[in-house]
Amino acid sequence: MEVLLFGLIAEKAGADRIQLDASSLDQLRALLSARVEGLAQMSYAIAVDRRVVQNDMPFTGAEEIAVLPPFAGG
Amino acid sequence: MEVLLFGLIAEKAGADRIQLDASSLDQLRALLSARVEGLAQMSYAIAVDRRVVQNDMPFTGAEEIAVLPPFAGG
Amino acid sequence: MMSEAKPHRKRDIFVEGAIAPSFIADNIAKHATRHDIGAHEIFLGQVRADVIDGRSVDAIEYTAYADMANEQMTAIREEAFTRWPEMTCLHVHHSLGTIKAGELCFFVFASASHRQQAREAVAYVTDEVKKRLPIFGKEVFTEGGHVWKQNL
Amino acid sequence: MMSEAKPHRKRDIFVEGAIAPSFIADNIAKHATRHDIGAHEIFLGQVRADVIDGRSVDAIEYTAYADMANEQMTAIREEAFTRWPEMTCLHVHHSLGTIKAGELCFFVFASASHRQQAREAVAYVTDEVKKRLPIFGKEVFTEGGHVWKQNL
Repeated sequence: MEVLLFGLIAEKAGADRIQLDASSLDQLRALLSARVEGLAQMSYAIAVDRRVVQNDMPFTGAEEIAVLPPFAGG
Repeated sequence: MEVLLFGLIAEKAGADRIQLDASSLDQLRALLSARVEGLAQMSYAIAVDRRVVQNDMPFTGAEEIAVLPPFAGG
Repeated sequence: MMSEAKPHRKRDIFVEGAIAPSFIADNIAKHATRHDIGAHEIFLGQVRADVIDGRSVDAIEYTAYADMANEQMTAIREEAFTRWPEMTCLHVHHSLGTIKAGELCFFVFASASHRQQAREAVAYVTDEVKKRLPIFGKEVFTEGGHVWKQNL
Repeated sequence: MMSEAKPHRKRDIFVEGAIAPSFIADNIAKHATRHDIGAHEIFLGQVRADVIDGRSVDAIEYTAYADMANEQMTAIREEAFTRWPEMTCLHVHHSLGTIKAGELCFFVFASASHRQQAREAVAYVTDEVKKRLPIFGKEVFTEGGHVWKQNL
Protein backbone atom coordinates (compact mmCIF):
# COMPACT_ATOMS: atom_id res chain seq x y z
CA MET A 1 0.00 0.00 0.00
CA GLU A 2 1.04 3.58 -0.63
CA VAL A 3 1.57 5.71 2.47
CA LEU A 4 1.48 9.51 2.22
CA LEU A 5 4.04 11.45 4.24
CA PHE A 6 3.96 15.15 5.11
CA GLY A 7 6.12 17.90 6.53
CA LEU A 8 8.91 16.90 8.86
CA ILE A 9 8.17 13.20 8.34
CA ALA A 10 8.43 13.47 4.55
CA GLU A 11 11.69 15.35 5.08
CA LYS A 12 13.10 12.64 7.36
CA ALA A 13 12.00 9.88 4.97
CA GLY A 14 13.29 11.77 1.93
CA ALA A 15 10.00 11.07 0.13
CA ASP A 16 6.37 12.21 0.26
CA ARG A 17 5.02 8.72 -0.42
CA ILE A 18 6.41 5.27 0.35
CA GLN A 19 5.26 1.71 -0.30
CA LEU A 20 4.66 -0.48 2.76
CA ASP A 21 2.66 -3.67 3.22
CA ALA A 22 0.86 -3.53 6.53
CA SER A 23 -2.25 -5.51 7.42
CA SER A 24 -3.04 -3.39 10.48
CA LEU A 25 -2.39 0.01 12.01
CA ASP A 26 -0.02 -1.42 14.63
CA GLN A 27 1.95 -3.24 11.95
CA LEU A 28 2.11 0.00 9.98
CA ARG A 29 3.57 1.84 12.99
CA ALA A 30 6.28 -0.80 13.34
CA LEU A 31 7.15 -0.69 9.65
CA LEU A 32 7.21 3.12 9.67
CA SER A 33 9.55 3.22 12.67
CA ALA A 34 11.96 0.92 10.82
CA ARG A 35 11.69 2.96 7.61
CA VAL A 36 11.80 6.56 8.96
CA GLU A 37 14.73 7.26 11.23
CA GLY A 38 13.82 8.91 14.53
CA LEU A 39 10.06 8.53 14.00
CA ALA A 40 9.56 6.81 17.35
CA GLN A 41 10.76 10.00 19.07
CA MET A 42 8.48 12.23 17.01
CA SER A 43 4.92 13.34 17.62
CA TYR A 44 2.78 12.16 14.72
CA ALA A 45 -0.72 10.96 13.83
CA ILE A 46 -1.94 8.42 11.31
CA ALA A 47 -4.96 9.20 9.16
CA VAL A 48 -6.94 6.39 7.56
CA ASP A 49 -9.22 7.59 4.79
CA ARG A 50 -8.60 11.18 5.90
CA ARG A 51 -9.50 10.66 9.56
CA VAL A 52 -7.03 10.44 12.42
CA VAL A 53 -7.18 6.97 13.97
CA GLN A 54 -5.66 6.09 17.35
CA ASN A 55 -6.53 2.44 17.98
CA ASP A 56 -5.30 -0.58 16.07
CA MET A 57 -7.48 -1.62 13.12
CA PRO A 58 -7.13 -4.10 10.25
CA PHE A 59 -6.42 -2.80 6.74
CA THR A 60 -7.96 -4.17 3.56
CA GLY A 61 -5.27 -2.52 1.47
CA ALA A 62 -7.75 -0.11 -0.13
CA GLU A 63 -7.33 2.57 2.56
CA GLU A 64 -5.77 5.97 2.00
CA ILE A 65 -3.06 6.11 4.67
CA ALA A 66 -1.21 9.27 5.70
CA VAL A 67 1.38 10.02 8.37
CA LEU A 68 0.98 13.50 9.82
CA PRO A 69 3.42 15.55 11.90
CA PRO A 70 2.01 18.28 14.20
CA PHE A 71 -0.35 20.70 12.49
CA ALA A 72 0.76 24.29 11.88
CA GLY A 73 -2.07 25.99 10.02
CA GLY A 74 -3.12 29.58 10.59
CA MET B 1 -25.31 79.62 27.78
CA GLU B 2 -25.41 77.73 24.54
CA VAL B 3 -26.77 74.18 24.75
CA LEU B 4 -25.95 71.66 22.00
CA LEU B 5 -28.76 69.34 20.88
CA PHE B 6 -28.40 66.11 18.92
CA GLY B 7 -30.45 63.57 17.00
CA LEU B 8 -34.08 63.15 18.01
CA ILE B 9 -33.81 66.00 20.54
CA ALA B 10 -32.49 68.45 17.93
CA GLU B 11 -35.32 67.33 15.67
CA LYS B 12 -37.96 67.93 18.36
CA ALA B 13 -36.47 71.32 19.24
CA GLY B 14 -36.10 72.31 15.60
CA ALA B 15 -32.53 73.44 16.30
CA ASP B 16 -29.13 71.93 17.03
CA ARG B 17 -28.22 74.62 19.54
CA ILE B 18 -30.36 76.78 21.83
CA GLN B 19 -29.68 79.54 24.35
CA LEU B 20 -30.70 78.88 27.94
CA ASP B 21 -29.65 80.48 31.21
CA ALA B 22 -29.29 77.80 33.84
CA SER B 23 -27.17 78.04 36.97
CA SER B 24 -27.35 74.31 37.68
CA LEU B 25 -27.96 70.96 36.01
CA ASP B 26 -31.38 70.58 37.65
CA GLN B 27 -32.40 74.03 36.49
CA LEU B 28 -31.21 73.15 33.00
CA ARG B 29 -33.40 70.03 32.98
CA ALA B 30 -36.43 72.10 33.94
CA LEU B 31 -35.73 74.73 31.26
CA LEU B 32 -35.16 72.04 28.63
CA SER B 33 -38.45 70.33 29.46
CA ALA B 34 -40.26 73.60 28.98
CA ARG B 35 -38.41 74.34 25.73
CA VAL B 36 -38.44 70.90 24.02
CA GLU B 37 -41.88 69.35 23.73
CA GLY B 38 -42.09 65.76 24.98
CA LEU B 39 -38.57 65.77 26.43
CA ALA B 40 -39.74 64.58 29.84
CA GLN B 41 -40.97 61.34 28.23
CA MET B 42 -37.71 60.79 26.35
CA SER B 43 -34.58 58.99 27.38
CA TYR B 44 -31.67 61.43 27.26
CA ALA B 45 -28.37 62.27 28.95
CA ILE B 46 -26.67 65.58 29.64
CA ALA B 47 -22.97 65.99 29.00
CA VAL B 48 -21.00 68.72 30.75
CA ASP B 49 -17.64 69.39 29.12
CA ARG B 50 -18.05 66.19 27.10
CA ARG B 51 -18.79 63.89 30.02
CA VAL B 52 -22.19 62.51 30.96
CA VAL B 53 -23.27 63.88 34.33
CA GLN B 54 -26.12 62.42 36.38
CA ASN B 55 -26.20 64.44 39.62
CA ASP B 56 -27.05 68.10 40.03
CA MET B 57 -24.10 70.48 39.82
CA PRO B 58 -23.68 74.24 39.64
CA PHE B 59 -22.71 75.88 36.33
CA THR B 60 -20.27 78.76 35.97
CA GLY B 61 -21.58 79.48 32.48
CA ALA B 62 -18.31 78.46 30.84
CA GLU B 63 -19.31 74.79 30.47
CA GLU B 64 -19.92 73.06 27.18
CA ILE B 65 -23.40 71.58 27.65
CA ALA B 66 -24.95 68.96 25.36
CA VAL B 67 -28.23 67.06 25.44
CA LEU B 68 -27.87 63.52 24.09
CA PRO B 69 -30.55 61.08 22.97
CA PRO B 70 -29.74 57.34 23.06
CA PHE B 71 -26.52 56.38 21.28
CA ALA B 72 -26.70 54.47 18.01
CA GLY B 73 -23.13 54.06 16.81
CA GLY B 74 -21.81 50.96 15.12
CA MET C 1 2.46 53.04 11.60
CA MET C 2 4.79 55.14 13.72
CA SER C 3 1.77 56.59 15.48
CA GLU C 4 1.22 53.20 17.12
CA ALA C 5 3.87 54.08 19.64
CA LYS C 6 1.67 56.91 20.89
CA PRO C 7 -1.77 55.49 21.69
CA HIS C 8 -2.70 58.67 23.55
CA ARG C 9 -2.41 60.92 20.52
CA LYS C 10 -5.67 62.68 19.58
CA ARG C 11 -7.39 61.12 16.62
CA ASP C 12 -10.59 61.68 14.69
CA ILE C 13 -12.45 58.44 14.09
CA PHE C 14 -15.04 60.01 11.81
CA VAL C 15 -15.13 59.72 8.03
CA GLU C 16 -17.72 61.28 5.76
CA GLY C 17 -19.78 58.64 3.98
CA ALA C 18 -19.47 54.87 3.83
CA ILE C 19 -16.24 52.99 4.57
CA ALA C 20 -14.91 51.57 1.29
CA PRO C 21 -13.57 48.01 1.15
CA SER C 22 -10.47 49.46 -0.56
CA PHE C 23 -9.85 51.64 2.52
CA ILE C 24 -9.91 48.48 4.63
CA ALA C 25 -7.50 46.75 2.23
CA ASP C 26 -5.10 49.72 2.34
CA ASN C 27 -5.23 49.70 6.12
CA ILE C 28 -4.43 45.97 6.24
CA ALA C 29 -1.62 46.34 3.69
CA LYS C 30 0.11 49.01 5.81
CA HIS C 31 0.77 46.39 8.49
CA ALA C 32 2.95 44.23 6.22
CA THR C 33 6.05 46.05 7.48
CA ARG C 34 5.29 45.06 11.09
CA HIS C 35 6.94 41.68 11.38
CA ASP C 36 5.98 41.25 15.04
CA ILE C 37 2.29 40.97 14.09
CA GLY C 38 0.84 37.46 13.81
CA ALA C 39 -2.87 38.19 14.03
CA HIS C 40 -5.35 40.80 12.85
CA GLU C 41 -8.96 40.91 14.01
CA ILE C 42 -11.49 43.13 12.26
CA PHE C 43 -15.09 44.06 12.98
CA LEU C 44 -17.20 45.75 10.32
CA GLY C 45 -20.67 47.18 10.85
CA GLN C 46 -22.92 47.13 7.78
CA VAL C 47 -26.25 48.95 7.47
CA ARG C 48 -29.13 46.46 7.49
CA ALA C 49 -32.37 46.99 5.57
CA ASP C 50 -34.40 46.22 8.69
CA VAL C 51 -38.16 46.20 8.34
CA ILE C 52 -39.80 48.26 11.10
CA ASP C 53 -43.61 48.35 11.27
CA GLY C 54 -43.83 47.35 7.62
CA ARG C 55 -41.35 49.94 6.34
CA SER C 56 -37.88 49.06 5.10
CA VAL C 57 -34.71 50.91 6.12
CA ASP C 58 -33.07 52.42 3.04
CA ALA C 59 -30.21 54.20 4.82
CA ILE C 60 -28.98 55.48 8.16
CA GLU C 61 -28.03 59.14 8.52
CA TYR C 62 -25.30 59.31 11.14
CA THR C 63 -24.50 62.40 13.18
CA ALA C 64 -22.26 62.67 16.22
CA TYR C 65 -21.10 64.89 19.02
CA ALA C 66 -17.65 64.45 17.52
CA ASP C 67 -15.51 66.13 20.20
CA MET C 68 -17.00 64.02 22.96
CA ALA C 69 -16.93 60.86 20.83
CA ASN C 70 -13.24 61.28 20.06
CA GLU C 71 -12.47 61.91 23.73
CA GLN C 72 -14.37 58.76 24.70
CA MET C 73 -12.51 56.86 21.97
CA THR C 74 -9.17 58.01 23.37
CA ALA C 75 -10.21 56.65 26.78
CA ILE C 76 -11.34 53.32 25.30
CA ARG C 77 -8.05 53.06 23.37
CA GLU C 78 -6.07 53.57 26.56
CA GLU C 79 -8.13 50.96 28.37
CA ALA C 80 -7.58 48.48 25.54
CA PHE C 81 -3.81 49.03 25.30
CA THR C 82 -3.55 48.58 29.08
CA ARG C 83 -5.63 45.43 29.09
CA TRP C 84 -4.02 43.82 26.02
CA PRO C 85 -0.38 44.89 26.14
CA GLU C 86 0.58 42.61 23.24
CA MET C 87 -1.74 44.58 20.97
CA THR C 88 0.48 46.56 18.60
CA CYS C 89 -2.13 48.59 16.69
CA LEU C 90 -5.75 49.66 17.07
CA HIS C 91 -7.67 51.54 14.39
CA VAL C 92 -11.29 52.67 14.64
CA HIS C 93 -13.32 54.51 12.01
CA HIS C 94 -17.01 55.46 11.98
CA SER C 95 -19.08 57.01 9.22
CA LEU C 96 -21.02 60.25 9.31
CA GLY C 97 -23.71 61.20 6.82
CA THR C 98 -26.01 58.97 4.81
CA ILE C 99 -24.98 55.30 4.64
CA LYS C 100 -27.16 53.12 2.43
CA ALA C 101 -28.23 49.57 3.31
CA GLY C 102 -25.39 47.20 2.43
CA GLU C 103 -22.69 49.85 2.97
CA LEU C 104 -20.16 49.77 5.80
CA CYS C 105 -20.38 52.33 8.62
CA PHE C 106 -18.00 51.05 11.32
CA PHE C 107 -14.50 49.55 11.20
CA VAL C 108 -12.55 48.24 14.21
CA PHE C 109 -9.11 46.77 13.53
CA ALA C 110 -6.68 45.37 16.13
CA SER C 111 -3.36 43.64 15.54
CA ALA C 112 -1.22 41.65 17.96
CA SER C 113 1.49 39.03 18.04
CA HIS C 114 -1.10 36.34 18.82
CA ARG C 115 -4.79 36.05 18.12
CA GLN C 116 -6.29 36.02 21.61
CA GLN C 117 -5.31 39.62 22.37
CA ALA C 118 -6.49 40.98 19.02
CA ARG C 119 -9.77 39.08 19.29
CA GLU C 120 -10.58 40.23 22.81
CA ALA C 121 -9.58 43.83 22.08
CA VAL C 122 -11.86 44.07 19.03
CA ALA C 123 -14.79 42.64 21.00
CA TYR C 124 -14.21 45.11 23.84
CA VAL C 125 -13.68 48.16 21.65
CA THR C 126 -16.68 47.36 19.43
CA ASP C 127 -18.98 47.01 22.43
CA GLU C 128 -17.64 50.10 24.23
CA VAL C 129 -17.93 52.30 21.14
CA LYS C 130 -21.57 51.31 20.77
CA LYS C 131 -22.21 52.05 24.46
CA ARG C 132 -20.15 55.16 25.11
CA LEU C 133 -19.77 57.20 21.92
CA PRO C 134 -22.42 59.89 21.29
CA ILE C 135 -23.29 58.84 17.75
CA PHE C 136 -26.87 59.16 16.51
CA GLY C 137 -28.55 57.27 13.68
CA LYS C 138 -31.69 58.23 11.79
CA GLU C 139 -33.08 55.18 9.99
CA VAL C 140 -34.70 56.51 6.82
CA PHE C 141 -37.34 54.32 5.17
CA THR C 142 -37.68 53.58 1.47
CA GLU C 143 -41.39 54.40 1.83
CA GLY C 144 -40.63 57.77 3.48
CA GLY C 145 -40.42 58.71 7.15
CA HIS C 146 -37.78 57.73 9.66
CA VAL C 147 -37.11 56.44 13.17
CA TRP C 148 -34.13 57.07 15.44
CA LYS C 149 -31.92 54.05 15.98
CA GLN C 150 -31.08 53.12 19.55
CA ASN C 151 -28.37 50.70 20.75
CA LEU C 152 -29.83 48.18 23.25
CA MET D 1 -23.10 34.61 -2.64
CA MET D 2 -25.73 32.10 -3.71
CA SER D 3 -23.49 29.35 -2.42
CA GLU D 4 -24.25 30.52 1.11
CA ALA D 5 -27.51 28.61 0.98
CA LYS D 6 -25.53 25.36 0.69
CA PRO D 7 -22.98 25.29 3.49
CA HIS D 8 -22.34 21.59 2.82
CA ARG D 9 -21.00 22.08 -0.70
CA LYS D 10 -17.40 20.95 -1.16
CA ARG D 11 -14.93 23.78 -1.24
CA ASP D 12 -11.20 24.18 -1.51
CA ILE D 13 -9.83 26.56 1.10
CA PHE D 14 -6.32 26.61 -0.34
CA VAL D 15 -4.80 29.39 -2.40
CA GLU D 16 -1.30 29.41 -3.82
CA GLY D 17 0.83 32.17 -2.27
CA ALA D 18 -0.05 34.98 0.12
CA ILE D 19 -3.57 36.34 0.58
CA ALA D 20 -3.70 39.81 -0.96
CA PRO D 21 -5.47 42.66 0.86
CA SER D 22 -7.33 43.35 -2.42
CA PHE D 23 -8.74 39.79 -2.29
CA ILE D 24 -10.07 40.55 1.19
CA ALA D 25 -11.58 43.82 -0.04
CA ASP D 26 -13.29 42.06 -2.97
CA ASN D 27 -14.67 39.46 -0.60
CA ILE D 28 -16.07 42.15 1.72
CA ALA D 29 -17.53 44.12 -1.20
CA LYS D 30 -19.49 41.08 -2.45
CA HIS D 31 -21.58 41.20 0.71
CA ALA D 32 -23.02 44.66 -0.04
CA THR D 33 -26.01 43.04 -1.75
CA ARG D 34 -26.92 41.12 1.40
CA HIS D 35 -29.11 43.59 3.26
CA ASP D 36 -29.76 41.21 6.16
CA ILE D 37 -26.11 41.42 7.24
CA GLY D 38 -25.29 43.84 10.05
CA ALA D 39 -21.90 42.54 11.17
CA HIS D 40 -18.77 41.09 9.65
CA GLU D 41 -15.95 39.60 11.70
CA ILE D 42 -12.60 38.80 10.14
CA PHE D 43 -9.49 37.04 11.36
CA LEU D 44 -6.22 37.32 9.43
CA GLY D 45 -3.08 35.36 10.13
CA GLN D 46 0.17 37.12 9.23
CA VAL D 47 3.61 35.49 9.10
CA ARG D 48 5.77 36.74 11.97
CA ALA D 49 9.54 37.14 11.75
CA ASP D 50 9.99 35.19 14.97
CA VAL D 51 13.51 34.83 16.26
CA ILE D 52 14.24 31.20 17.19
CA ASP D 53 17.63 30.38 18.74
CA GLY D 54 19.11 33.55 17.28
CA ARG D 55 17.84 33.03 13.76
CA SER D 56 15.04 35.10 12.22
CA VAL D 57 12.09 33.62 10.30
CA ASP D 58 12.10 34.96 6.75
CA ALA D 59 9.12 32.95 5.46
CA ILE D 60 6.90 29.96 6.12
CA GLU D 61 6.54 27.31 3.43
CA TYR D 62 3.07 25.83 3.83
CA THR D 63 2.08 22.38 2.62
CA ALA D 64 -1.10 20.47 3.39
CA TYR D 65 -2.87 17.18 3.10
CA ALA D 66 -5.47 19.08 1.12
CA ASP D 67 -8.16 16.42 0.74
CA MET D 68 -8.29 15.75 4.45
CA ALA D 69 -8.04 19.46 5.30
CA ASN D 70 -10.99 20.32 3.08
CA GLU D 71 -13.06 17.49 4.58
CA GLN D 72 -12.25 18.73 8.08
CA MET D 73 -13.17 22.25 6.99
CA THR D 74 -16.55 21.04 5.71
CA ALA D 75 -17.19 19.48 9.13
CA ILE D 76 -16.16 22.67 10.97
CA ARG D 77 -18.43 24.74 8.67
CA GLU D 78 -21.39 22.50 9.46
CA GLU D 79 -20.69 22.75 13.18
CA ALA D 80 -20.49 26.54 12.94
CA PHE D 81 -23.70 26.96 10.92
CA THR D 82 -25.52 24.71 13.40
CA ARG D 83 -24.19 26.59 16.41
CA TRP D 84 -24.68 30.11 15.01
CA PRO D 85 -27.84 29.89 12.90
CA GLU D 86 -27.93 33.67 12.32
CA MET D 87 -24.61 33.45 10.52
CA THR D 88 -25.31 34.06 6.84
CA CYS D 89 -21.86 33.50 5.31
CA LEU D 90 -18.58 31.87 6.25
CA HIS D 91 -15.46 32.05 4.10
CA VAL D 92 -12.09 30.48 4.93
CA HIS D 93 -8.89 30.64 2.88
CA HIS D 94 -5.39 29.38 3.68
CA SER D 95 -2.16 29.82 1.76
CA LEU D 96 0.11 27.14 0.36
CA GLY D 97 3.69 27.73 -0.74
CA THR D 98 6.17 30.31 0.50
CA ILE D 99 4.68 33.18 2.51
CA LYS D 100 7.13 35.87 3.54
CA ALA D 101 7.15 37.57 6.94
CA GLY D 102 4.54 40.34 6.88
CA GLU D 103 2.36 38.56 4.33
CA LEU D 104 -1.07 37.10 5.09
CA CYS D 105 -1.57 33.31 5.12
CA PHE D 106 -4.99 32.77 6.70
CA PHE D 107 -8.37 34.50 6.26
CA VAL D 108 -11.55 33.68 8.21
CA PHE D 109 -14.63 35.77 7.44
CA ALA D 110 -18.08 35.38 9.02
CA SER D 111 -21.14 37.57 8.53
CA ALA D 112 -24.38 37.68 10.51
CA SER D 113 -27.29 39.94 11.28
CA HIS D 114 -25.73 40.84 14.64
CA ARG D 115 -22.17 40.91 15.90
CA GLN D 116 -22.23 38.26 18.61
CA GLN D 117 -22.79 35.36 16.22
CA ALA D 118 -20.16 36.51 13.71
CA ARG D 119 -17.65 37.12 16.50
CA GLU D 120 -18.12 33.73 18.16
CA ALA D 121 -18.12 31.88 14.85
CA VAL D 122 -14.80 33.41 13.74
CA ALA D 123 -13.19 32.56 17.09
CA TYR D 124 -14.42 28.96 16.87
CA VAL D 125 -13.50 28.41 13.23
CA THR D 126 -10.06 29.99 13.62
CA ASP D 127 -9.23 27.78 16.61
CA GLU D 128 -10.61 24.59 15.04
CA VAL D 129 -8.75 25.12 11.77
CA LYS D 130 -5.48 25.46 13.69
CA LYS D 131 -6.26 22.29 15.66
CA ARG D 132 -7.84 20.00 13.10
CA LEU D 133 -6.54 20.80 9.62
CA PRO D 134 -3.44 18.91 8.44
CA ILE D 135 -1.44 21.93 7.36
CA PHE D 136 2.33 21.98 7.82
CA GLY D 137 4.65 24.95 8.05
CA LYS D 138 8.37 25.06 7.51
CA GLU D 139 9.83 28.20 9.07
CA VAL D 140 12.75 29.20 6.87
CA PHE D 141 15.43 31.43 8.43
CA THR D 142 17.09 34.44 6.83
CA GLU D 143 20.42 32.98 7.98
CA GLY D 144 19.65 29.61 6.34
CA GLY D 145 18.16 26.46 7.82
CA HIS D 146 14.63 25.86 8.99
CA VAL D 147 12.40 24.48 11.75
CA TRP D 148 8.94 22.96 11.50
CA LYS D 149 6.21 25.08 13.03
CA GLN D 150 3.87 23.45 15.49
CA ASN D 151 0.55 24.78 16.80
CA LEU D 152 0.41 24.61 20.60
